[in-house]
Amino acid sequence: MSDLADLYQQVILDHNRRPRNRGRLPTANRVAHGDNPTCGDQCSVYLQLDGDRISGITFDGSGCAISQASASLMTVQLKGKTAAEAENLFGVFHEIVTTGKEPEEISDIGAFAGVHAFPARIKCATLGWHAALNALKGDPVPATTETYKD
Amino acid sequence: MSDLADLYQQVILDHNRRPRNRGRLPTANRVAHGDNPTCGDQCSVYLQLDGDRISGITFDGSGCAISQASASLMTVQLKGKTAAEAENLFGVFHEIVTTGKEPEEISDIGAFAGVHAFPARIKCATLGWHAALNALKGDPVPATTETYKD
Amino acid sequence: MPSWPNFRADFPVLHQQVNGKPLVYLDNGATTQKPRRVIDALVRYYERDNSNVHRGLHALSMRATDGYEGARARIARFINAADPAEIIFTRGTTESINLVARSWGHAHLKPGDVVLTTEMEHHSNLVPWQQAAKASGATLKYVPVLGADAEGGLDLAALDALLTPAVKLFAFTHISNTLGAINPATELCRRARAVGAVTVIDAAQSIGHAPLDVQALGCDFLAFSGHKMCGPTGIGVLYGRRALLDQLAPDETGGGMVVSVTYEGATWKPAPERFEAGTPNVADAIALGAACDYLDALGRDQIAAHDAALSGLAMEKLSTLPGIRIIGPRVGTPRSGLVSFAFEGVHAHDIVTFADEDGVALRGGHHCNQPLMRKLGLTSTTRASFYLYNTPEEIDTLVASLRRILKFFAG
Amino acid sequence: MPSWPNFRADFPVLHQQVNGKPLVYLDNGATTQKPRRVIDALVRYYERDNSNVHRGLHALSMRATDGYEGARARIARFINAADPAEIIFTRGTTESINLVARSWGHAHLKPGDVVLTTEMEHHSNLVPWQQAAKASGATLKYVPVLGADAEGGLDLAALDALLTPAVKLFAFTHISNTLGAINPATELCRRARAVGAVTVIDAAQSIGHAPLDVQALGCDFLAFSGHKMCGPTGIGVLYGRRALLDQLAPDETGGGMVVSVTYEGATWKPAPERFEAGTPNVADAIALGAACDYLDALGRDQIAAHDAALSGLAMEKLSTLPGIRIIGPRVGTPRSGLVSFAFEGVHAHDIVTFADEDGVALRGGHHCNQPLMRKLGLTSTTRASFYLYNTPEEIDTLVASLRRILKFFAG
Ligand SMILES: Cc1ncc(COP(=O)(O)O)c(C=O)c1O
Ligand SMILES: Cc1ncc(COP(=O)(O)O)c(C=O)c1O
Repeated sequence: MSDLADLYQQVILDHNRRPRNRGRLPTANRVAHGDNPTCGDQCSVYLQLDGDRISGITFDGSGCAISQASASLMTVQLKGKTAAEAENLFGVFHEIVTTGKEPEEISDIGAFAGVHAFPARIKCATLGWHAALNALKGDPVPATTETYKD
Repeated sequence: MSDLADLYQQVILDHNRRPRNRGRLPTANRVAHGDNPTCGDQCSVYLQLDGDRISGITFDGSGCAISQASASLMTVQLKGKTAAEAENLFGVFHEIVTTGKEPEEISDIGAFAGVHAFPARIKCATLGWHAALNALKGDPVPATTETYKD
Repeated sequence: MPSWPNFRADFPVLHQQVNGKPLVYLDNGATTQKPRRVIDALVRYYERDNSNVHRGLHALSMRATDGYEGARARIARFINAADPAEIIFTRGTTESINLVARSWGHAHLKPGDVVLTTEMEHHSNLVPWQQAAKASGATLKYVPVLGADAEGGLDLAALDALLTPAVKLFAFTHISNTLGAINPATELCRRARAVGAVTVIDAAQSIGHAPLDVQALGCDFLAFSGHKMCGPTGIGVLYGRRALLDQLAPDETGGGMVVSVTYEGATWKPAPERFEAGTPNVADAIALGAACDYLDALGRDQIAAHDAALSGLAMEKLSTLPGIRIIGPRVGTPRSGLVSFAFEGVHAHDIVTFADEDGVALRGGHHCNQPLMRKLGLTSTTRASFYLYNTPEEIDTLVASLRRILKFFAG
Repeated sequence: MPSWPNFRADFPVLHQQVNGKPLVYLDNGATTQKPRRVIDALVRYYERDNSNVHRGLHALSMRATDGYEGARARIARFINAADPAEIIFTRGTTESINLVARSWGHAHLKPGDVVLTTEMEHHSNLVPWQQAAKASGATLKYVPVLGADAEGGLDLAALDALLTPAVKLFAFTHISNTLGAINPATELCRRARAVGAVTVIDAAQSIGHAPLDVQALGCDFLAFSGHKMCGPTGIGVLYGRRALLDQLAPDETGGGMVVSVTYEGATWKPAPERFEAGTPNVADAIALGAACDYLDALGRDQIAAHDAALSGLAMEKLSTLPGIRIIGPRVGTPRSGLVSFAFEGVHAHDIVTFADEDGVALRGGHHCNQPLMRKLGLTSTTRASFYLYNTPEEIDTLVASLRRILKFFAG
């Protein structure tokens, strides 16, 4: 049960129960959808990009506690960041979930270190992040339901 | 080696070395071709059918000693027989090669009794017979090379 | 529970601990475990008889051929096919269905035709028909599933309107891998035949779980996988009625299925060889024959009774869990040996991860059944699926584990 | 003969008597025997890890997935593929080639195009191209084989004229299963690429017999079978360059290869999943990985040297038999570990039956090479094919057996 307690840390359970920034973002000018075909997890990320900076970000979708909490926490972390900072942070996050090593200066996303002991769940933890990075890279698209596959 | 000596009886070796009725039959009004796709053995049987009676029969093709000897011996046995008699004789032959039981009143084709101990070779022994029966059943066709696939 | 001997000793894999707990394997809908007898058949083949088949005249090759063709005959008996030539060895259900969808579909489907299937199909009995319809210009239609929890099964009343003479083929699953619903296959075949439609049964979930007789079912094609009936991975079967197979063009081509090849073209052997290009999966076919022997020694009707008793017990005990939503047939209606369920607010993947910590192997997800999930307003369920070696005690372990999970997430 | 340890103890099947004589297995061109290590990998999987892959989150499923994907990575290393995603598991060479012929052929071939192959192809690398040409209206052309006994190999001079820009694909065998000829695969790929043609190598006879590096070869696709490299039956590989695979439509469809499925349509995962519909042959893929380990522990360059030494020795000793006609490369030119021969007046099947009586397993027939046989004026040959566990003494047994047979038929 110790591995499990590591995986489902309080921060994660909390974000899973009360997800932040959930729902469509009416002012979004970027959107991307992520699928985890193995699990059926889905995540859409809506970005309002002002120049190079993420001035608004929300997510929507369904999935396990890990994927939902991760997406929720990610929106909190990415708000106000530049595209480059976002990519950088994903690098740190990816390192955390694959190695279990928590860099000292990182706080909340360190809660995902327990994921590394469950390799099959790494995809869950990174689903929202991948969607966000795709949205950052993608062409500006109006955030309507027609722009992504259900 | 005793099984092998049974398989390759003198009669068989003799028919293999000096096949009887080999070649095209110019007067043939029926022809059929038999293939053993497993081995690549091939046998064409040419029949001159006068009414219900086989007044002429030859064979052509290539294959192992068993298939060639069997076809050769068959031509000797079937000449002058009616279609019904031919089918009947095939029944006896089939019984011999599958069970190894030699009916007393049968002479030469009894030499194929040894085949039953080599189930993979039964198809070799019956190849010519199948071609002959097909020729008997088939529509009258001129015996040109165009009527059967090489 | 009817009395039932414990066969766990026959299955080496069951005797292990997972995360420090005895393994409780309840993922039989995905794949079943293998008895010693099946593993031994593989070992024996490789240690004694291994050789290529068909084209060989030496001792090992003849033994391998006898073993392979013997397995074909054994499987014909297992499903009461009229002729071993009606048994085509494939990799599994998916390949079997693709074979029919391509070979039969290519030859027979044209614009205006309808291919009928159902809303409860596994992707493997759905996407190939979408592809066949797309390639031919035919239309794909679905027999609806009834009820908010799909508890009503197939809408047989709708079938009358759907089964028009335009329907050229009706493909349906015998047992739903997500719902546990058992479809009235004999009736469906009869009604399809009445409009001249060819029938394809996906027997992935029924094979090895109950007696199965293709002649009594009256189907034209039937597909199944060895790995879901105590057999090895990599082997499965397409049964096809001889009369239909003989008209069908080959799907794959190559060695072993040709009569004559020239640089210009080739001619084909009859079924089954026509549909088995290349060196077949000899060892696994033989081991599948051994699986038939094993299951018949136990008795497939008894296995069916045991499966049903376990799922009945599971239904009863799971129903006591707060907030559970069980999909498929209601308590008291026939159900195969599996139960799919969901909880509001606790995702299937979290359940599977927690249950695994208790040694309980479950499956969570869409079960290759995305459209049905969507129709039911779900993205995933957790599924417990039973087989001959499962016990009532294991259901208690499952329920206890679920209680613990619910408590954790209720926080 | 170079010195070479005796590995026979690793192969349980070799230690038996056939017709009262020690088995001399010289049918390795058809299939190879399996070392204990490969058989053990199967047993271990079924006794410990068996589960369905990909869609599972419980312990067994994760182990099975790790094993299966680990085998993919192992095989990528075995042939030096740039990326494990370039390894698609199939049933064998035949299915691999059919996959390319259908998926690639359907997308790219049109009337006026040329598919080039050679006169020495196995039916499995010939008939699929005939079918692809027929389906698309493309023309199939053949690189000729030189010499009355095909001793000259491929006519490389003719290649210049044949390799026009109309050639969209060039499929050829690495090693001929009938001639023992080793084709200059790197050169063939280079020349094909120069006219923009895609290359497909049939590596059925080269895999596991010598080092093989797809990047050095410069091929686009490469196909092989596990059973010809100490692996189990029922598993094989299609290697495809990532850039090409990603453009290719799936061949079979169903569970495991889709991203999203609705009642209207479906979208596909990238390679390799896109090409692996349904439950894969997990156990045999893992055992194929074990076969890679086994062969690399021995050293594939040493195996190649041993094979070549045996076939050199066989050529030398067989040449002393009266009336023998050996086809393929002459003494002194490179030849793989197999020798095909014929005698006037004694048919290959009779030879195989007699040799079997002496415990010697040979293959007789057209070796799935009917058009080449016909071109050489033969209907069949007898083939002795060697592998790492064969010994020079076994060649003596073979030659003695052949002498006896010739004497018997000379009467
Ligand atoms: C050169 C060659 N190509 C293709 C094949 C076909 O391989 P498989 O039967 O394993 O599909 C073989 C073996 O039979 C072969 O020797
Ligand atoms: C109902 C049903 N159909 C088809 C399949 C596909 O079987 P396989 O993956 O063995 O090809 C399965 C199992 O996954 C199934 O449950």
